[in-house]
Amino acid sequence: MNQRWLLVAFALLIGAPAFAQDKKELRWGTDPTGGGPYIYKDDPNGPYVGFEVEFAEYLAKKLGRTSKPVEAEWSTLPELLDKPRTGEKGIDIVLNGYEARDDLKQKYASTVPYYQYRLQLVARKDDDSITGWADLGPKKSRIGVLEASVAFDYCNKRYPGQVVPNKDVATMFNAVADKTHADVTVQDNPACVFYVADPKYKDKFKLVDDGRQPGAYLIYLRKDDKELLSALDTAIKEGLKDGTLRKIYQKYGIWNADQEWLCKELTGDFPPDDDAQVERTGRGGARSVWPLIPQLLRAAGMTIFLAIASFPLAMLAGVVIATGRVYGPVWVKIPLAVFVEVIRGTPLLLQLYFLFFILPKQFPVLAFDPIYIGILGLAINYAAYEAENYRAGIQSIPRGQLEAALALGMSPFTAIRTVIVPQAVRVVIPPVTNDFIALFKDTSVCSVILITELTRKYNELYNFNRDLVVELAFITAGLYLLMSYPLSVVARVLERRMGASAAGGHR
Amino acid sequence: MNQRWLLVAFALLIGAPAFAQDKKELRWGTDPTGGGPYIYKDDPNGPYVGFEVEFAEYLAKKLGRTSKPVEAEWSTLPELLDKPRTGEKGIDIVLNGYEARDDLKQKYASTVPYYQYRLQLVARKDDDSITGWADLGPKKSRIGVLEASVAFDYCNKRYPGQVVPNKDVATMFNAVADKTHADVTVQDNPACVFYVADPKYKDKFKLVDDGRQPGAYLIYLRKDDKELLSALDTAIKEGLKDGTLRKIYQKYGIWNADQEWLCKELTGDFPPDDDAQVERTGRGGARSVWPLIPQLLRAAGMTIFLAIASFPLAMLAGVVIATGRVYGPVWVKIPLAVFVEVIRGTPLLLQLYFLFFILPKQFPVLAFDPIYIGILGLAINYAAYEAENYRAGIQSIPRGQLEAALALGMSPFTAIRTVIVPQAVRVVIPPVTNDFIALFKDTSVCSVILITELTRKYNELYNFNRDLVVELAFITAGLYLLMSYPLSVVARVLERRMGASAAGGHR
Amino acid sequence: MIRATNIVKYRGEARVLDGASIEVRKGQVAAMVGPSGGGKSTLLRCINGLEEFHEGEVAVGTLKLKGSEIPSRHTLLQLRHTVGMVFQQFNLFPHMTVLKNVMSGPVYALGKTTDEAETTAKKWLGRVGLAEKHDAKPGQLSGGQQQRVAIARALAVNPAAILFDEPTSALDPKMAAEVMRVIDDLADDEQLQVAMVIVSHDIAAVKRIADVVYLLEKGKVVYSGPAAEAFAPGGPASALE
Amino acid sequence: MIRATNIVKYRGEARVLDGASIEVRKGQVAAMVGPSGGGKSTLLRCINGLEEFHEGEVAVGTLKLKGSEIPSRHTLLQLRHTVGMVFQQFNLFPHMTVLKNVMSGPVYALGKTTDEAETTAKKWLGRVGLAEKHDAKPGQLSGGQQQRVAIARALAVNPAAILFDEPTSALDPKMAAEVMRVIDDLADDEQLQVAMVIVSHDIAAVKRIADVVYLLEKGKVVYSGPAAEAFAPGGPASALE
Ligand SMILES: Nc1ncnc2c1ncn2[C@@H]1O[C@H](COP(=O)(O)OP(=O)(O)OP(=O)(O)O)[C@@H](O)[C@H]1O
Ligand SMILES: Nc1ncnc2c1ncn2[C@@H]1O[C@H](COP(=O)(O)OP(=O)(O)OP(=O)(O)O)[C@@H](O)[C@H]1O
Ligand SMILES: [Mg+2]
Ligand SMILES: [Mg+2]
Repeated sequence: MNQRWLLVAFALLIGAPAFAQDKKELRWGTDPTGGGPYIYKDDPNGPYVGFEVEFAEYLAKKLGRTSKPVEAEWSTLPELLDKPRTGEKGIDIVLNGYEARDDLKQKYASTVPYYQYRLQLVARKDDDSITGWADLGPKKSRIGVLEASVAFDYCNKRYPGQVVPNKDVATMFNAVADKTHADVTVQDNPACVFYVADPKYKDKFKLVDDGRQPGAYLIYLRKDDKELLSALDTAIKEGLKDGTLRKIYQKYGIWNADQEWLCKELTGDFPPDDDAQVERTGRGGARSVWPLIPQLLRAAGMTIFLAIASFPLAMLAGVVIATGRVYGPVWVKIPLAVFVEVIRGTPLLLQLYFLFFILPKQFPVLAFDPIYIGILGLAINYAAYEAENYRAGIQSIPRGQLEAALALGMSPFTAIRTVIVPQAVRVVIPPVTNDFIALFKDTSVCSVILITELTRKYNELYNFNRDLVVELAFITAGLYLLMSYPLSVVARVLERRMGASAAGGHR
Repeated sequence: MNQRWLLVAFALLIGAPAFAQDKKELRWGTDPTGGGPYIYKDDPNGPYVGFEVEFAEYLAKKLGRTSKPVEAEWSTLPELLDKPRTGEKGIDIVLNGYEARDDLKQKYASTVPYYQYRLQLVARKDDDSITGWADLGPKKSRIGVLEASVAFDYCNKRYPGQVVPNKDVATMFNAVADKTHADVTVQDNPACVFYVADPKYKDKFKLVDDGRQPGAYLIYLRKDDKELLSALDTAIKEGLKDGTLRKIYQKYGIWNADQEWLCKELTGDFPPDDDAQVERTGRGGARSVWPLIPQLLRAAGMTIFLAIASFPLAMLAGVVIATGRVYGPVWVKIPLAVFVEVIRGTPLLLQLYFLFFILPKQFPVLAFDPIYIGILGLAINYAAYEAENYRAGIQSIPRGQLEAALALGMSPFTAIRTVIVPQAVRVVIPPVTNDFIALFKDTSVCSVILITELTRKYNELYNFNRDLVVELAFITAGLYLLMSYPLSVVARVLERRMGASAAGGHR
Repeated sequence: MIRATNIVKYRGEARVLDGASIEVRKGQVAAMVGPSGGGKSTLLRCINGLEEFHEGEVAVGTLKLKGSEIPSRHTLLQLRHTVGMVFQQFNLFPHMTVLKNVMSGPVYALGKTTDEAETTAKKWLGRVGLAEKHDAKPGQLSGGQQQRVAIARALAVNPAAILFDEPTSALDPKMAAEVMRVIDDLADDEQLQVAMVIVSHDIAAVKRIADVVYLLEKGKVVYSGPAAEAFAPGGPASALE
Repeated sequence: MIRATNIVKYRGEARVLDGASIEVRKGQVAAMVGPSGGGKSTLLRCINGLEEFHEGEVAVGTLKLKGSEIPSRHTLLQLRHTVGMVFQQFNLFPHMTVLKNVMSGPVYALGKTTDEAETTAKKWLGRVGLAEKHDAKPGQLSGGQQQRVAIARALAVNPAAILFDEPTSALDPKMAAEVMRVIDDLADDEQLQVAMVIVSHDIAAVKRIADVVYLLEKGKVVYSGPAAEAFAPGGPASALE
């Protein structure tokens, strides 16, 4: 087979975006996976929104630049400042809910605070046992917090043994909502406001008690960017003073008294009153699963490819093994029986692992690409199962059939090929179809050898779209169904054409 | 069924250890999953060994106490100092390769350094392209480092884009050895010495170039433990001066010139020469998979339970569905066909997810324990497959059989039950056996609903015993084989007794 | 007892039964003869409802099957309790022993106890000369032995009427005569007065026991009348001999 | 041509063949008669190697099968190229049309082209009166039609000897006579001189065409001799009539 051809085909399936960079950009480092209301998407294919997005746009305008978010892993954002500003991941500032930290302040310059946050306690609305921070300890509530966050430190010190750390804000809120592994969660207040207002959680949560442990979100930048620093400081102060930031924060429901004190501290005065009604925003119902579907479809393509490439091999090998087991001499029967028992008796997962990771160490010549190992491994595994199906089929054919063929002078091989196997195939269409359909789902085991197919993609998307998990699950299930249903239809047609319905039509 | 009875049975399978605590202990916080040579086990059921273990024992002796390691997640160790010394996880000191850090020093007291480490570059022995740090950048080598480590910071700054972070030291060395996702790794020199000397990696690695970025390992303790601090400082200095630490460090191959300078710095003088031969230790061949087997066996018990509990249900439902599909009126046939197509067409994973996570939200009365959901979900899923198998069997029975039964005056139901189904069962023994055997492996999907069976246990052990992966894989595969082989034997006996071998014995 | 009137049946395009009629009264033996492929088996199958037909009517006692009408399950069950059948291909149950085969009707259709059924089954197996084959499976029997099991199985449910499709084809003349005698006895029994339709190519036997002969050719009854007349030299069925 | 000598065969405990011997020469027609279960089918199956036997010898031309010896594949293949067989249960291939059934021997056993095979097959189907059933599947045929297909299939490979196991049991007397005539022609054909063994209960036909009659009872040949003598009044086989 032409390996190159295959690779080209798959490269086309996956594609690769190209990058470009503008000179007059305010490049701000951010990690959108952190989620709302900082930076997120209402429409997965649309632009980012969030209060930090609008704040960055405001800053860029003040600076006479355009706003350009640069995405990176949250914990690595400050280190991007150590790298030159040019280049794909080059940034001017770090702007993503970073609090004042001594270690960072030593290495980087930082602006005045642009937001004053507090740790907020959130509980289920119907949970009457939690009415304040004071209830957490005596009730031994399980407290969901972000790993390595200020909230983690705070709660771990105060409520040792009660902290349930997690990597993901959405998961924590889900856990509280579903009463699974946390009773309450403690988060920075903007996140709390955002999730509590989410229509998905309508009437699910309540904000409990006052916020604790006030802290400031700052912008970090290079120590030698003195000019930029003072421009940013000025912009923040002006924005607070003239109500621009108030409008932005109000839009996301996070303006509060802390911000007024922040303004007073920075500018010597409280901001002017503003009674204008501001349209609040949230993630709303616009967040939808549809835009994720192309990714699922691409992954489904790999699933189909793996199944379609491997199952015919398995069927072929299965027929050969089955006839060998039924008609062969002992020295053929025994190894084939061992093959079938060992292969169907051990997990596909370990077989693939063996073929991909272990075997090539001994025999480097067997170090094929994952896709070939995947097809081969699936084919070998299913061959053992198909062999048993065909054996059942062969043994259901009355003895007289083979006798008649032999009596006509056919060689045993010809007799089996022309008389027995065609009848056996007819009988075993349903179990073979079963296995073909099961194979579509078993291709997911190939993720252990680095192949991304539908189930792995689902898991990936599920991780980043926890609130869409039901939709994702149904769509994924639907895609599998779409793959297998045509098989069922073809199988029924074959069955009917081959007249297998010996039992049909009685009354 | 008696739920309580089941739960008791499983509690017995799992068991729970009890804790006790001594007054005269030196309780030192450590995370053994970090591995050798700091703290590890040669024998999984034996005591911990490692240079920090022996160092702690030395300290305890000096203090007139006994050494007591207290295990916790590495990153949370300092926080244990914020909690009282008493209690299950109470500690006196943190001793586990913690370097000097400003944030920690602010909160905690710290001893003088007990070990001076450097970042060490390790490459494959046969990789002639890497002869020093200078080769990394131009060669664009992929550099494996521990996440959030000093090495990560160092390499990320110097070789941006080349860093491959990982959670696990062993994995990084494996990756380099197998040329998979890293070409070199940078680690603290003790870990490098340990892995390079590991017999498993004989002649695999080389230490490249000098160490970089020297740093100190310190002990952290409570700020008010002044007495303990000075006792520890004294013990470290004395240990360095009198050669005790030299012996310990030499035993693990990590004594070097840095330690001599450390001694001079702390005590004003280099340590005395010591020419005595010291037996070096390593993890050696003693590390074995056998002690892990009881855990695998317990998990295999769950696998067997799930399979044995669910498959008979699936078979029963399968027969009912199959006869309904073949002989039923249209209003029975169609819903059964839809059931079969939907259930076998969608992944078991999502079905279990649906039954366990989604359905109970709408119908809280359906919020069963995972074990029941697991059995039910498996039974439903396999019922669809078995229905198709039986349909194949039923349709392979000649039309005349049903006619004869009907002509005798049997009702259709009786005719199917006494004449058709018994013959159909005989035909489909091999595919049904196939499915039963496949089910043993499919029970692993139940890990999504929090059930620990064999595959999940394998994954767990594999994570913590990366160097035993081949043995673990073979043993796990063997256990599955041990479960399924008896089934095959029983199936063959049944086949023979029912005389299914219509095609056997020709010549 | 049994009356089939103007039965028409198509198989695809072919008009396999073309208005065939036949009637048997209690205690009567009707023989159906005719060339291979003439529709004899098909007509028997129509009579006990194993085959649908397009026109005409089958009446068994008060039960009726009508052309192109789907009969109720109840009617079919009643019909088959009344009318027994011996198939041309025997259709023995291969997973049961000979004894169980013969017992299956009494037990599963009539609801008799196993003991009763066993007694009946053994009686009939004895009468067809298979007393020593009780525990054999059908696959272990010779062709003629299988045929006799099929006959015993049909008789064991005591039907009021029986349809025999070539019941002695695999039997040697002596055994065939014996089986025919058993059949004849059932018809002549004052109490039972079983009605019989026998498809057979054994003209000698037909002559001996048939009260009336139907000659079926290409789906049509081309002659019906007493056996003596049918096989008389130059008679309508004499060509068959 | 065919000689079976002192064949002994057990089925479990039962001595199904008890030293049976039989011989047929080229162009000869041997008839095997006897009561149901006597071992006739079993003996035929032993002769063409479908069944192992425990003692005795089967010789077909120069080919030999010995009791309790496993013959080579080659011997069996040769044997079956020489000896054709018509089974009591027909054993037609249900997944092939009638025409394909008859063609299967010529194509798969003799390696003939499809065209040649089709010509042969059509010829034989014509001779047994099934010209218009070429495209039917065996399941769509009447019993007698199936039997005739089985006969045509066996004849289509032109074997030097043929074993018929009740070849006319499902046929009406007229059709049976016609088929018997076809068989007789093959034996009498000067060129072909086919050797035949026919198991049959049709005593009239046997009398007509058999050169020699074997009477098989309980696995033993209790009489062999000319047909005229066998069925003479008071003769050894007269009781069968
Ligand atoms: N399932 C079927 N599909 C199509 N045609 C069929 C089917 N069964 C029978 N036939 C045709 O119907 C006709 C009558 O068949 P039937 O079996 O009734 O004949 P018969 O009189 O019993 O003949 P025989 O004496 O050979 O058994 C035949 O021509 C046969 O080919
Ligand atoms: N597979 C088998 N297992 C055990 N016994 C068998 C088997 N096949 C046949 N027999 C027995 O062997 C004996 C001879 O059977 P065979 O079929 O040769 O008889 P036959 O002479 O052909 O009778 P028929 O005229 O009834 O066909 C019978 O008693 C039969 O029960
Ligand atoms: Mg018929
Ligand atoms: Mg026979």
